[in-house]
Amino acid sequence: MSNLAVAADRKLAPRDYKSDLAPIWCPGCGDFGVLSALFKALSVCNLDPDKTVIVSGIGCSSRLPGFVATYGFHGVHGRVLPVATGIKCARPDLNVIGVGGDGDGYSIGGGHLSHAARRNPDVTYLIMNNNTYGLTKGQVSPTSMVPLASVQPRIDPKRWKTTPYGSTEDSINPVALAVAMDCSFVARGFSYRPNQLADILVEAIQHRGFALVDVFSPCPTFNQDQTEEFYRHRTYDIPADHDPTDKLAAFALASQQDAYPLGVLYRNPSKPSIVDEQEFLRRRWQHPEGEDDHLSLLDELLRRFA
Amino acid sequence: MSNLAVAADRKLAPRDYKSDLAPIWCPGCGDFGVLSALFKALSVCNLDPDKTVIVSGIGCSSRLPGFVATYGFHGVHGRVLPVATGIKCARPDLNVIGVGGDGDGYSIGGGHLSHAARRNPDVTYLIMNNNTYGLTKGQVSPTSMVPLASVQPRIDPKRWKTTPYGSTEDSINPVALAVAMDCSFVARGFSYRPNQLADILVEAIQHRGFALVDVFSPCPTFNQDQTEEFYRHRTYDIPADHDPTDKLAAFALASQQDAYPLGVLYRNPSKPSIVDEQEFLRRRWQHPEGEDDHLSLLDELLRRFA
Amino acid sequence: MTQETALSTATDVVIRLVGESGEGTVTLGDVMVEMFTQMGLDIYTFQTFPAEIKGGTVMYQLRGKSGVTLSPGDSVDILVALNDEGFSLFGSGLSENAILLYNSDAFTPPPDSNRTDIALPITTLAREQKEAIRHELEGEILKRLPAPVNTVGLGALMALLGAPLEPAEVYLQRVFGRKGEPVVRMNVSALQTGARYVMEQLGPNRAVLVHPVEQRQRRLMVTGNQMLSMGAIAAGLKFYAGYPITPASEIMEFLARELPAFGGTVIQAEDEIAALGMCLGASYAGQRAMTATSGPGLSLMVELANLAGQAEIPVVITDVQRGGASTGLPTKTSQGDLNLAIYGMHNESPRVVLACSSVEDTFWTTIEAFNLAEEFQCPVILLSDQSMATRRSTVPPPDVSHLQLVDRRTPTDEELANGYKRYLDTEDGISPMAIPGTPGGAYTSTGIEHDEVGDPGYTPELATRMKAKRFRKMAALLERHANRLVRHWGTPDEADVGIIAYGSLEGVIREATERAESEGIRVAHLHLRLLQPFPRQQVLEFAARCRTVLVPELTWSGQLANWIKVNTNLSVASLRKDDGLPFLSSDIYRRICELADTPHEGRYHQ
Amino acid sequence: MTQETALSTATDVVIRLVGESGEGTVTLGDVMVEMFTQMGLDIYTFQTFPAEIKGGTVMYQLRGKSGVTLSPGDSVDILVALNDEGFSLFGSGLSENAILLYNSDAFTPPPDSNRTDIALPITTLAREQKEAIRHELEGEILKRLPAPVNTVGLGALMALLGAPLEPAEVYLQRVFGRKGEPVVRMNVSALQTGARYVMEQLGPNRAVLVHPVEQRQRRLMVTGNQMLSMGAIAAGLKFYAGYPITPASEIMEFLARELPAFGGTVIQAEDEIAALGMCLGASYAGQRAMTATSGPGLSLMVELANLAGQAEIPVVITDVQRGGASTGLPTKTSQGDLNLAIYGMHNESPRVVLACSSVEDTFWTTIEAFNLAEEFQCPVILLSDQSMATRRSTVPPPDVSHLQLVDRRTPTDEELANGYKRYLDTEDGISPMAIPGTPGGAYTSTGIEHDEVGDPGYTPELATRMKAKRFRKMAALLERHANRLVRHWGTPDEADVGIIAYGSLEGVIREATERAESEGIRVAHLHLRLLQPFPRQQVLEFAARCRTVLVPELTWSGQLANWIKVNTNLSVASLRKDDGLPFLSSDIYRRICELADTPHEGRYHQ
Ligand SMILES: Cc1ncc(C[n+]2csc(CCOP(=O)(O)OP(=O)(O)O)c2C)c(N)n1
Ligand SMILES: Cc1ncc(C[n+]2csc(CCOP(=O)(O)OP(=O)(O)O)c2C)c(N)n1
Ligand code: SF4
Ligand code: SF4
Ligand SMILES: [Mg+2]
Ligand SMILES: [Mg+2]
Repeated sequence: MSNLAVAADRKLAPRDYKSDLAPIWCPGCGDFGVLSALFKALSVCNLDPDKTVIVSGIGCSSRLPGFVATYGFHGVHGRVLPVATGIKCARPDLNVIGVGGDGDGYSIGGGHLSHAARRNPDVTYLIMNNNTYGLTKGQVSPTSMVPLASVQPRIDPKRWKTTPYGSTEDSINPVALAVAMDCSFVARGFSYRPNQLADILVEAIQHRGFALVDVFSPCPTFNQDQTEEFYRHRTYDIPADHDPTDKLAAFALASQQDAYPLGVLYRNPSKPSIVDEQEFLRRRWQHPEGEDDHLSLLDELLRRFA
Repeated sequence: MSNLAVAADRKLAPRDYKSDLAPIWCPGCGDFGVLSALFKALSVCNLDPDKTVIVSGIGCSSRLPGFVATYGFHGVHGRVLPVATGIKCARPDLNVIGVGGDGDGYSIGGGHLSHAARRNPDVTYLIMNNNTYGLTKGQVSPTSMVPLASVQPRIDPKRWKTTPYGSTEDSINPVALAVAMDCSFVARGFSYRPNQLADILVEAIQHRGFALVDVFSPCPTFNQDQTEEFYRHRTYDIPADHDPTDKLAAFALASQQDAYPLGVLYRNPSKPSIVDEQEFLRRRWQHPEGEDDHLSLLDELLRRFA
Repeated sequence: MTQETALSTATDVVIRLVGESGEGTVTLGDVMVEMFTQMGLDIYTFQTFPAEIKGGTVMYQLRGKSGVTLSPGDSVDILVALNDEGFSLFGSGLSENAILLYNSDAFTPPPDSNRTDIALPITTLAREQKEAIRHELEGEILKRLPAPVNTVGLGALMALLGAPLEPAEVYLQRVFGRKGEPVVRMNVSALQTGARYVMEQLGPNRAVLVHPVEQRQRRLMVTGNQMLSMGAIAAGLKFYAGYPITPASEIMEFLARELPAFGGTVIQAEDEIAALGMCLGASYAGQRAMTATSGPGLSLMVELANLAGQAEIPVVITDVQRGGASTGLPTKTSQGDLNLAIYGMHNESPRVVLACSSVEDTFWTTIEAFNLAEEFQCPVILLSDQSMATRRSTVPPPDVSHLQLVDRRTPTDEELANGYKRYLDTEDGISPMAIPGTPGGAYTSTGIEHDEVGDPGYTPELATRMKAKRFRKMAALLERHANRLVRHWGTPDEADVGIIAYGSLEGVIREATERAESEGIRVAHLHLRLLQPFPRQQVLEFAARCRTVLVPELTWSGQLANWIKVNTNLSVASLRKDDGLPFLSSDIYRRICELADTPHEGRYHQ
Repeated sequence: MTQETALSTATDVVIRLVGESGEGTVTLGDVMVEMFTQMGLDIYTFQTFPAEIKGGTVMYQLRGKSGVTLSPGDSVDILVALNDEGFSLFGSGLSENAILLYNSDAFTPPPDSNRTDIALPITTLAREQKEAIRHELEGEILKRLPAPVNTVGLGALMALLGAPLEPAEVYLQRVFGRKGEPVVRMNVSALQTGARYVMEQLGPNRAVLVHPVEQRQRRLMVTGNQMLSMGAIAAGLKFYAGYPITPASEIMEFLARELPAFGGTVIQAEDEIAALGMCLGASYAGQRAMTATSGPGLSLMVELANLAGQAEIPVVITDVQRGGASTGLPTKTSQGDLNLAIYGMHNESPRVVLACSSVEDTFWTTIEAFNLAEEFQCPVILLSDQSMATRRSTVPPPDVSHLQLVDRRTPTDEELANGYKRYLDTEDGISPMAIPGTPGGAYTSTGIEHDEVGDPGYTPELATRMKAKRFRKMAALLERHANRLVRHWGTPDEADVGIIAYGSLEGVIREATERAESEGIRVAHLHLRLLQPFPRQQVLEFAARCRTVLVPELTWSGQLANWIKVNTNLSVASLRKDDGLPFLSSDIYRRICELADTPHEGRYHQ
């Protein structure tokens, strides 16, 4: 993010960002790893908790803001990005981080993603992707991979409740999509690689523009398919020679489906941000006296209709 | 589309698809060209008007269904794809075509696009892209290109009404996005190339799966920037050697912004369709007696809870 | 339990289990339900869950009764507390000389003279049982084998109830059979240990609280969500699209498993807007379609539900109401969506609102919903609520032999021949709807104001005429069906207190009514299955024979009372709360008594 | 015009222009508005557009009056018909001896003895004027130069009105000056030609219909949408996000131009859900935020508006009501969104509903909306409608010198020091809201039920307590502000007929009231600016002095009448229609007379 609001006078440790509320996640939930990585990233950036807002939707993952000692906005399902954009455009001086689940961000909230990418506000958007709907107890999400059980139907009520015979829908690739949307920062992490994840989050937070970080964060309670093991065997670090500013290369890399690259996939440092441009318009038109002279400005405006 | 419903006994001419209702579009509206290209394509495919449904949203372009002598569904703003998907999944025997504007399809309705691509129903989706909101009299749409007027502000009330100083948002590239969504057929047309457009529409209609056809269809009344001239000078035909099944190549081609390629950009013939897979599930589980024995099936079901 | 039931052979016992969510409380409850059912008792359960996935306290109350059971019971006879928090949250509301069975490994409750407390070191006992067979199993299996905590609890409960252990043993055989003889043995011995442990503390003179009943007719053990799903299937549902949400998800999950066999399609949409959009497409195309959601989802469906009313497309929208505004109390119950169901649209298009009133009724009211949607070509909002939807209860199997299904009016050959008019202005307002594929039936369905053909039109005359046509359908509905869509309980004659209500309150109100009547108060009860269009005639006739009218509801502002006012001008006594929990029948009973005692300004004859 | 106005020097003339949309009808109307304003007359206009962009008929009615003008006028004195369709659609409703000026190049109207018809071959005359100067201009310019059709019409109208041509000539100089002398000359001569052509047909004894008025005070010529936008700016609006929709788009377009100068931000969102989401974010962050939409957009905002109520976030949601359910009658007017504004939420959270009642009032009511949102930390739905929003009318400039702005309650240092509670349970229910950036104020805003700190909680006690806290704010609002938010017209004493209404009907009702009172009927008029929470006390006191209460409204089912019933039990006479057009004051007047004549069951003293 541009000119971050940092704690001027003191150096904050990860634990300083912990709130009094204890996480309500199941034992073994991937979100614990994400939370501690976030604590670490916040402390590395030394963000001022009083000038930082964490916005979320609804879901297990979306309960995160309550566990962090910053300002928080726990809204409704799927509207993280409009709310975060509103906060950042209204108050460019605040650090704004959006968090939520794959259902919240890619299903009901999926329509807002390309527009956030267009606007490119200085907002970091962290998706805890467990390839399922956790809070509603295990249905498919757009990132679930549940092939049609053409032969032996699986009727295990605890598994993939709304698609007991497998899903009739393909899954989406959020990072490839984000690159195509020209989202100015696209990265992927894994909750069981907390240090790497913390580094990615630091980069995302420091990035000037909209940053999407999709994190594999397994749900042991409802997803027995995409487990910690699953991702341990199917993830690898992005090779050092990858040039994140090369869009086509980034798209090719992000499109990998057999194994998933971890790290920063794409970067567009030159993309303008709505926050700066709105700031520009306000300065461009603001009268020298500025707001203090609200009434005379108002009178001028009214006069134009006389 | 798979096994199209064609007029068995007779050969229909373009004019046979014309309804009694005269288009209400402004003189010179690009949508006239789209409509006649559609008439031509329907007649080439000889689709049975009684087995064809055209679904639209709200907008100037969305008034199209009324002008065609098929079944029509003129719904609400932005929901073309859910409605079309519902029709096609419920009645695979019908030909389903969705139509609408860039605002309808990429702004308020943009969230449904990636999910339609995932599901891949046999639906052709034709977007009349005039880079503006016509019916509401000329605001920016996600495909508008209205750079920030950093120097000389343009306050011409008739132009870009909600962005008089230019837009603080980048525009999206719908075809590049569609490729990234693995939409199984992606093409681009131009309403002033009616023959090419008709050919594209024929291919799209015959394609087995979800087909997105984005058509430049200028709005002379409210968009003085992306005019017929503008596109005449900035479009070219896709070179014959382009392989539409090569996703990366398709993405590179679709990403071109200096000049816009016309024709079929991408194709994924092997992508399964929700329509077939739901059909499979019904067959897989349907009892030999089939529906006729509704009551005994029902009784069996109830008995399971005794 | 009242004294005499304890002595007689009638059974009416209320058990409440509380414990950490995930601790097996629910499993134990389900087993008890099974035991009671085997004894031929009627079951009525009520559960509350925390809004989190794990942690938090679960409460599972079940009532076993010989004969019709209308509520989960006002006071608890046996409280089984597996942890301290559960005890402090749900420890109140016990009947006199109730029994508390508590996990003495976890905590010790403060003494209370009105209670018989029985300590059960349930974890210790269970671990001992497992120890006893550890040498017979090899490592892996042993590691994954849980100590038989629930089985110890089951034994203890059966003993407390004075019930025979045999059925439980049979049950254990069945469940653990495939895990091998030692595991079965462990559980049977755990069962007996639990039972013995309790009997020792109870001493000789133990009351027998349950008496098996001979059941002639097989009964179903189902939840409201299951009955709603099966009702929809019975009604010919062919297309379901939905988006998961508590407490409605179970409906989609049920249909995803069962609908394909009936030739139907189930799609999980990307959101509720898409879900309803898909349903409208499917219904336009001729199939019976439904979506189910809860408050937040219904809020998102407002725009498309209005299109269905304006373009006259049949569809059933189920709202399993939950507690609180916005995200609110997602796992609790409420009737707070009535306003949204009735008024949730910009400007006005016709719409039907129905409500299920019990697990049993849910089956039939769901069928009504589909029939009304088809007959009147409009959206039907079908209301259920969390308490009824997630509750398991025993119901007689619905007799589907004389199931009646109504089809939407389609155009005749004449109507198709001479310039088909989709929105023909008929006497009852119902127009012929051509299904795509019908030759000559091509038309464009639209939400813009339109003429009879369906072409857009905006003159004041046309707008008024077509709106009148659409709303005439609601008048026709009242004429044809209103009588069937209200239910009468209590006295058919003059009453001191008349109760008007809807939804899941039917059972508790009936119970309260019976109790009040048994004490000489004349109580009449009108239960509304149809809420919009409002059965004005039926309500006025009912009110005319009541000295006072009481309207109990689970809403904050008295939504039903206000809706009655709007339609009838009756001034009613409103009894309401909206705290996430259902009414106890004693809440209703108390209010009946108060009203019966207070003087009145006379009857409502106007 | 009534005889005496024609003779006296008072002016009250109603002109209606009809023609093909895009034909310049609107331009001509705007010019006439300018002419009338220059003459110091008060203007009241009313327009209807087709729902299509081009084609269809436009109707532009303008009334010029010396002194306050409350309605577009019941009967038309001068009808200018540029095409046949326009004449047949809008040819009725003329006053006796009205004048019809018709385009004789386009059609010939059927003769009518009650009308003076004047033919004007407007296109021919205009073409001749252009011919006259063709040799003076070279090709390109000439080709692009339109024939001065509107100017010919202008001349004809001025002549019909018996008005001097000079102001019109000055106007033409100004507008066409930069196009060069020949073009100016062409227009001036076109003006004179039109005038001459009419005078010849009228003959010598022409009535003078307009008399210039000396205006001391400068007046504004504005639409309701413009006044709403300026009211918002005056109220300190800093953030606007919206999505285009007829008839609300003008507000966003206005603010996009003007707000940056006031340090504000305007964003066009991808849909209405995002628009409101952005506003909630901005308001949470401490800025005054507003969005504006119409029915379909309000339907999509239902879920997030409820979050604002539950999480207690101030926001102003403007609904410029349009006609019809679903897409309905997008360019017509209605009051049909009242139900949705009041009841549009699942379960219940507090919310305020205000309504603008005239172009002039819109400015101040908008300021009230922002102040109430801030003071009570909740959403305020601000109702306007198409007729008022798109109408141009002359209003005295608002005196903003004593503009009062209210700020939301923020935490004190003490409150921040000792464990800050965002949702502190206070007496008036208003809790301290910390703005991000406030040290020690960190909290999480949430729509889940929560305790005072904001942590999720689900116990029945907590749910009841926090809901009560939120709703106490509405009681406080009534106590502090209700008196100011209703307006009294007509007699302050006992009345034969009392009228309760809201919104844009204020003017026509006042006109009807004055007329009835001038005829000896005692009429009182209570106009509601505040609709929710309902000003019960004020309404009951008003009703108590009225023999009958009449509730006129532009809704199908009588939404306001029903809302009054719910809150007061008053039974009222409902006068309603919802056909896309506003009431004429004569509609109201007629009903007043009927009610004044009918016997009554006495006054409402209860
Ligand atoms: C409008 C609306 N629809 C549905 C729901 C129910 N719901 C709550 S969370 C959730 C999805 C949870 O999945 P995800 O976003 O991936 O978060 P997770 O629990 O997996 O972390 C759903 C469907 C809701 N709260 N609101
Ligand atoms: C929910 C909702 N929001 C806004 C509108 C207003 N509206 C009608 S059409 C339209 C956009 C038109 O643009 P587009 O979809 O590109 O179609 P075009 O008119 O350009 O062909 C809008 C915003 C509406 N009808 N419904
Ligand atoms: S359900 Fe899954 S996602 Fe939710 S808390 Fe438990 S493990 Fe985590
Ligand atoms: S406004 Fe533009 S898009 Fe609409 S009909 Fe006219 S030209 Fe076509
Ligand atoms: Mg998830
Ligand atoms: Mg467009």
